[in-house]
Amino acid sequence: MLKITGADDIPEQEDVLANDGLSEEDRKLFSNARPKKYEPYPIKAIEDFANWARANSLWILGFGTGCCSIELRPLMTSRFDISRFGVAGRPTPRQSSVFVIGGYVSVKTLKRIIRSYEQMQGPKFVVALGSCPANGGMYFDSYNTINRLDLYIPVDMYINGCMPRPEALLHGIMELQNDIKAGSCDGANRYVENFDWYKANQKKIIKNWNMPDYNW
Amino acid sequence: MGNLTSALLERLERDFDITDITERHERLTTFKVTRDHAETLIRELRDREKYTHLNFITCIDYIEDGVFSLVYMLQNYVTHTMLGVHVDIDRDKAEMTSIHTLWAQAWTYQRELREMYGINFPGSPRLHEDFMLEGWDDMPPMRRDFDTAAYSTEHFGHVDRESEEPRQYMKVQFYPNRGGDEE
Amino acid sequence: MNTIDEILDYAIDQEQQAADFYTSLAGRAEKAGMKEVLLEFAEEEKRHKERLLAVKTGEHELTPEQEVLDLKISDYLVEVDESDDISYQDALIIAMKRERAAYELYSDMAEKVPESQLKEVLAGLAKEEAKHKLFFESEYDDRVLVDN
Amino acid sequence: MNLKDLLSPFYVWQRAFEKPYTSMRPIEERPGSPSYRGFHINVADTCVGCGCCHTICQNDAIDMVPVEKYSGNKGDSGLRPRFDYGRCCWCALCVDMCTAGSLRLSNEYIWTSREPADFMFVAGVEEKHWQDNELGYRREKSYHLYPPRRIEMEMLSPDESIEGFDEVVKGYDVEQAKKEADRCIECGMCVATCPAHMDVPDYIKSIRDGDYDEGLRLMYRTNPFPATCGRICTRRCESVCPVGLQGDSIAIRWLKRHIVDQVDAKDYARILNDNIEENGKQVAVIGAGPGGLSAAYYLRKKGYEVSVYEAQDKAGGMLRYGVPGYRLPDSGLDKDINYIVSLGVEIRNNTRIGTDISFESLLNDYDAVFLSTGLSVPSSMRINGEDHPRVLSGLQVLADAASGRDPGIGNKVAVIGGGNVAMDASRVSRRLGADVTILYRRRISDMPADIEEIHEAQEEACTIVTQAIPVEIMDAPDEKQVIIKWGEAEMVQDPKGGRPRPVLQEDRMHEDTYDCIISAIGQGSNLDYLSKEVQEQLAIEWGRFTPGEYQHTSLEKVFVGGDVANRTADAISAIEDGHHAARGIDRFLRPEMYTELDQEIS
Amino acid sequence: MTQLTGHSASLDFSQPEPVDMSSGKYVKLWQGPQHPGITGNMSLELTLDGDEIIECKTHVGYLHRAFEKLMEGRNYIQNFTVVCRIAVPEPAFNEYLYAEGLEQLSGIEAPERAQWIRTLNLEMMRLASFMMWIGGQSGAFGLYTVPNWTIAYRDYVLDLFEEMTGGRIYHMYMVPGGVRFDLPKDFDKRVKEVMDGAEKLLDQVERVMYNNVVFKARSKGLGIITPEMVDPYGIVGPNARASGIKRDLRKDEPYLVYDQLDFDIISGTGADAYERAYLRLQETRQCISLIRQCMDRMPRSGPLQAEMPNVLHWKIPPGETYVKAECTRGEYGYFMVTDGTEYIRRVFVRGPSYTHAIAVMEKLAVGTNIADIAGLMVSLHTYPPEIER
Repeated sequence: MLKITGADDIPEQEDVLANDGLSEEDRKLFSNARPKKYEPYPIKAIEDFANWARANSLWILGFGTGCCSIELRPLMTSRFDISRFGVAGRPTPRQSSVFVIGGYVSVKTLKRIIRSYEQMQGPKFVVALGSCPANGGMYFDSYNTINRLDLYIPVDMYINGCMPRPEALLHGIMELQNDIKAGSCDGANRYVENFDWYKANQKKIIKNWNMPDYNW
Repeated sequence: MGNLTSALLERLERDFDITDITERHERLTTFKVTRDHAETLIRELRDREKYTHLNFITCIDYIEDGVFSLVYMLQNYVTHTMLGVHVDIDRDKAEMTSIHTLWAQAWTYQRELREMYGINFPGSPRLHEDFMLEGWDDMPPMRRDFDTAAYSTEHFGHVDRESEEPRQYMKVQFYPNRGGDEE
Repeated sequence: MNTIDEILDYAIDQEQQAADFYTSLAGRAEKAGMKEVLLEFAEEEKRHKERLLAVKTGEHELTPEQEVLDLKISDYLVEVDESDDISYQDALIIAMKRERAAYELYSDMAEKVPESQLKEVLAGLAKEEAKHKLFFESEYDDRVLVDN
Repeated sequence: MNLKDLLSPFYVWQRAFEKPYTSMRPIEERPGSPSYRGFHINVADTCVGCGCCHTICQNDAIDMVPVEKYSGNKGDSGLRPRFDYGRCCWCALCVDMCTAGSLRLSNEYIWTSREPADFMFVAGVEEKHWQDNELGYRREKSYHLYPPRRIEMEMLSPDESIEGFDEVVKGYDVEQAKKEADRCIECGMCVATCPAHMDVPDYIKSIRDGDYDEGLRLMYRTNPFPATCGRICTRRCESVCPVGLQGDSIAIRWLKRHIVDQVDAKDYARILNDNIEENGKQVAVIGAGPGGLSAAYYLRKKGYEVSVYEAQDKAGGMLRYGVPGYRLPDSGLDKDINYIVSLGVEIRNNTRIGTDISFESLLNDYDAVFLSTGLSVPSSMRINGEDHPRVLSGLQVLADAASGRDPGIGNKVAVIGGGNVAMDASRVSRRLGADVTILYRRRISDMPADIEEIHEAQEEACTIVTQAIPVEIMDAPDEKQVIIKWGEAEMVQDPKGGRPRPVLQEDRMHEDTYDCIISAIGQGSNLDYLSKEVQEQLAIEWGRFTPGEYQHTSLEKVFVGGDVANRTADAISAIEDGHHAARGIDRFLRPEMYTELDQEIS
Repeated sequence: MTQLTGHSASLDFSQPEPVDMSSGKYVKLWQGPQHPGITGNMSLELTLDGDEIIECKTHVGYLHRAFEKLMEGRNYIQNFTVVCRIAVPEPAFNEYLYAEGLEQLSGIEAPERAQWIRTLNLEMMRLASFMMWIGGQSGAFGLYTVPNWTIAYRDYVLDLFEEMTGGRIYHMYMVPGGVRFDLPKDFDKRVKEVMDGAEKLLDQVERVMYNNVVFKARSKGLGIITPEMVDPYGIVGPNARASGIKRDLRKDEPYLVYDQLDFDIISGTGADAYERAYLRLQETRQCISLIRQCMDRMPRSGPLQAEMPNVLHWKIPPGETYVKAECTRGEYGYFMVTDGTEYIRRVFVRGPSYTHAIAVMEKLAVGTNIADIAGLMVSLHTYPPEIER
């Protein structure tokens, strides 16, 4: 997990978001409430049960952002058949709980990733594949791909390889399930807690920010 | 070079002042033509010489000569030969006649060239829309003087890692008293 | 010299004499650098003496059965004089020859003595001297016989 | 729409009876294929840290980091590759490039973590569970990213070479040199190993580019004896060249020589363009060997007035009188020396300090004095009969041959020793028509002589008798002959470690008769020209100076260098000593030029 | 000569007038880059009248990694590992073209056995790619059984690749000068097994998918590419062949060892999505036959790499070349310019999708139904990464 430095420097903000990328008219269309942190159930047994349920019904958002996502297809079809672990692919962010970032992320895609991620319902998790989201990978010196994904959205699990094979993906997803069951997957909460820091990073590189600050 | 092509090239040399004719391999010949003659020449090749397929349009940045060399690659499906038409345009005033009326996909290439090299093609459709980049505000990135690594470091920040050069590291290890490179 | 203590005393005395010899030679040495070398030799002899003193008090044991390598370098070298401008090579030759003489003395004595414990001590001393000889011979092998 | 089309989809049910595609436990069941490119394995003990993997990696995924365990070995940079799996693309170019052959890939491929910075490790140093994996990608033996074999050097055949003193090595032509230069991988381990830190990869690059002027400039930056070193250098650079680990090391020496051969002596002044600004200070150099002349050159470049005092009648020292002409012809040596002289360095031949002029007067007359008088006194074997008239010293034989005198060796010669002097003396004797037997105390692998020298001596039919220890020299019946008594030796492991030591076997003694015996077991220094007081003030250990930083001695104004001050006894170390002393003298005499620089460094 | 088309001046290439949205009759709908099918990350800006598309604009660039720029900063050998990533499903064509281009420019020739292995590799790649495409096409029309077969079976081909090249997706196998290492032991046996299975599977797929009444109904008449469109739009490969244009670079301008293999150009006349799909099925079968021929006719031994200079400072004399190969989607080309240094001056990658996915797509989409847009996109067989590079 990224050690977030400089998050304290950003002054405490109001509970209302500026939505400053939008036109006056569009502002009315989008909520300006800040995201809320997820609070676990006060009774541990219930929370554990919820986590168990979450871990066994991971729905992946069908947004292959880079080349690694080509290995999702063998994973989802009959050879590796990930359905038996409760994993399925969904076409829209609202139905999904796992966002698989398939490799490199170009700046243009990052904008869509942020929108999609924010639209996902909690509990939500991010799995990053390959070298590129970890430290730039093959395209570390490209002007159009970012180097570290966790500067922009929180990542819960990295699966290494270029590209990681379906078996590695399977392993990674099972690790993610273990983490979820243990209740230690707190990426979404990190995003909320350091919301301003993430936003500042995102806005630094996305040139035409014509979307709401939080896409809920 | 097939007889067919050499006869054609002779004619083009006469009519269009083409220069720098080079046979690259048995199916590919390239030559250079001036900007003014380019469109007519390409149209003639398409309509009269059966160079009906436009493989691509691209550009080479000869920054040291101050020119962009545009390349139009044309394919003849009868003789299975290709002609590479080079057109040098001024780098500072990068503008070229559009050929979007000759091939339906030509404007796509021209959009790319506008975005990647900053070459203007007056009249080409949707030329000023973003193509691959979004909200790009720096120098057109495919120009030779654009440093992609520096841009990446500046915007996407590398993780700090340190590496030693064996040459320097060993010197210090083996001859600690002899820094000795001061002259 | 019939008791072990007497023999050890003799040996200790010998080492002291050797140390004195090197020290006096160092006082006269003309060649630059040789003074330090000879003093170093004297130090080495003093260390030998310390060891023997430790043997006498029982803190250290002689090990006669131990095999010591004999490089046989000193055997065929010419005798050199202890001159004032002694060179490093010659100083080493003198040292080797002295240790060799001591080694031979003790091993000869050990042969002659019938009593077992005394014999053991003498043999042990001989080994000790052989080790000293090896020290100087190795030094000679490393520093003088470099063949460059 | 026909009925067949409507029904055909139901055919899928037939599949229900076929074997399913699904693998039941994919993670356990499916290892990578035997040549799969998985995670890296580096045999860190074999790796030499040349950094080739770092160079070839297009993703900048490999850093060279110091690993304490491996620091300070010869031919080992002490660095090891650290892999960043946030960058790696498993192309295995690093494996193909690896000079030591220590790097390969395993067929492991599963690694997940919550922390992206985890994906970084020094292979072979940090424990990883795939460390012992035997499968995975390895470079195919026939596949190379650089040509592993050296371009053959043309040489005189042994039969031709013993006919006279013609140079044995012919030198590369331009084509060959380019090809050889192309093999360099530019790791720079040679630079660090070379005592003079010559910019080897850079001047090799200048050969590739055909820019010999630049090559010459680069060489003169650190070494004013390129023609000489191009022939007789001891080549520590080549011994550490990692290309040699799985092939032949780059022929650095021959390439250096190639550059010099390509440049005409009269162009030197134009190319090197040494502008000298006189600074009015004077320095005396004692000894016109490589050390002395190197110091003279760099001092002169800094604007000093330099006088070199030489006892012999020509400059060059051991290079002229100790290295035979078939290795280093006078023309090569003169090319180097003439350029130094042309800058205005004054060489006073036939002037022996102590007899012709006193050391003290030099101290008074000059602002600084550089001593590099070398090792000129042959070591003595200290065995009986050594003063026999038929026992000659190797140095004397070589000097006689170099000056054109007849050393009078006869027809059957024994050479004692295993160093370069012994080899030179043997090969010179061969050229003078003698049969040569070399007696050496240890094994051929222990010989300090250059391995090529040993081979060439063998090719020229010099017999090498190893593990032979001379014990006595005796008169022969014929007074023009001499008998040597020697014993065979066994190599015994030193109980304290170190190299095995020869032990004489007294029951296996031999006596042989020769026309003469050439003793070449080493040399010592002669410092008699220094008065006792001076000697006492200089730090001298075992006949050699132990200079401080910048070759300074404890006596103000006096700097030392060369064989008399170092333990390596080769030309390149002497050259560097001279260069370094020049830096030291300049710092000593013009400290004001360095104050700023020192502050910057500190 | 009959299959040749002249350049039809009658076609109108001008862009349609922008739709006037103010009437409120039309809806703008964005499809992608988040995509449900195998269309890749590309978005379509659709203007709808009800469920009919009246205007389509493609937006690309989501996968732009600036390969051409990156390659200018890496030396020749380093680039060989970069190029395969330009198109994920078909890295082998990139590898081959890059290696071939360099060999042409530097005057190196790959040994014969290496040429055979390369051909084998390319055909296997084509097979794997078609396998995935078939799954995608049927998925786009709502048949989810076939992807479960073909994409899973493609994995067996990938297993072969893994064994042959050491990598599943990115092989990095065809180095400039040859191939990296030899075929593994008993490779031909395993190839035979997989090919036999593939043939059987294709028969099943043909019955289940191509004879499927739903598939037929949805694909017939969709996205008709008339022969007149082919040249002006730069349409190549199966898309052109389905319109009756008999063009195949493997036959027309044979490269590698294709002149020693027996095959015919497959073409059709239907010109619609169904014809294209059927043509690809036949080409998949052709692949299997070509792979078998390669395995049979390949020389059993011989060198695999030409003699190469030190790659760390490999300089190639100034020159330029355009090399092309018939990939699954048609002409795939590399335009390469060298200037005598250790770095390439310019590379331009001409992916067939460049025209198919933008100009052609924008034209064909107009008038179709919103439900068919995914099927249409897949039937053109586009790969956005090769547009954007």
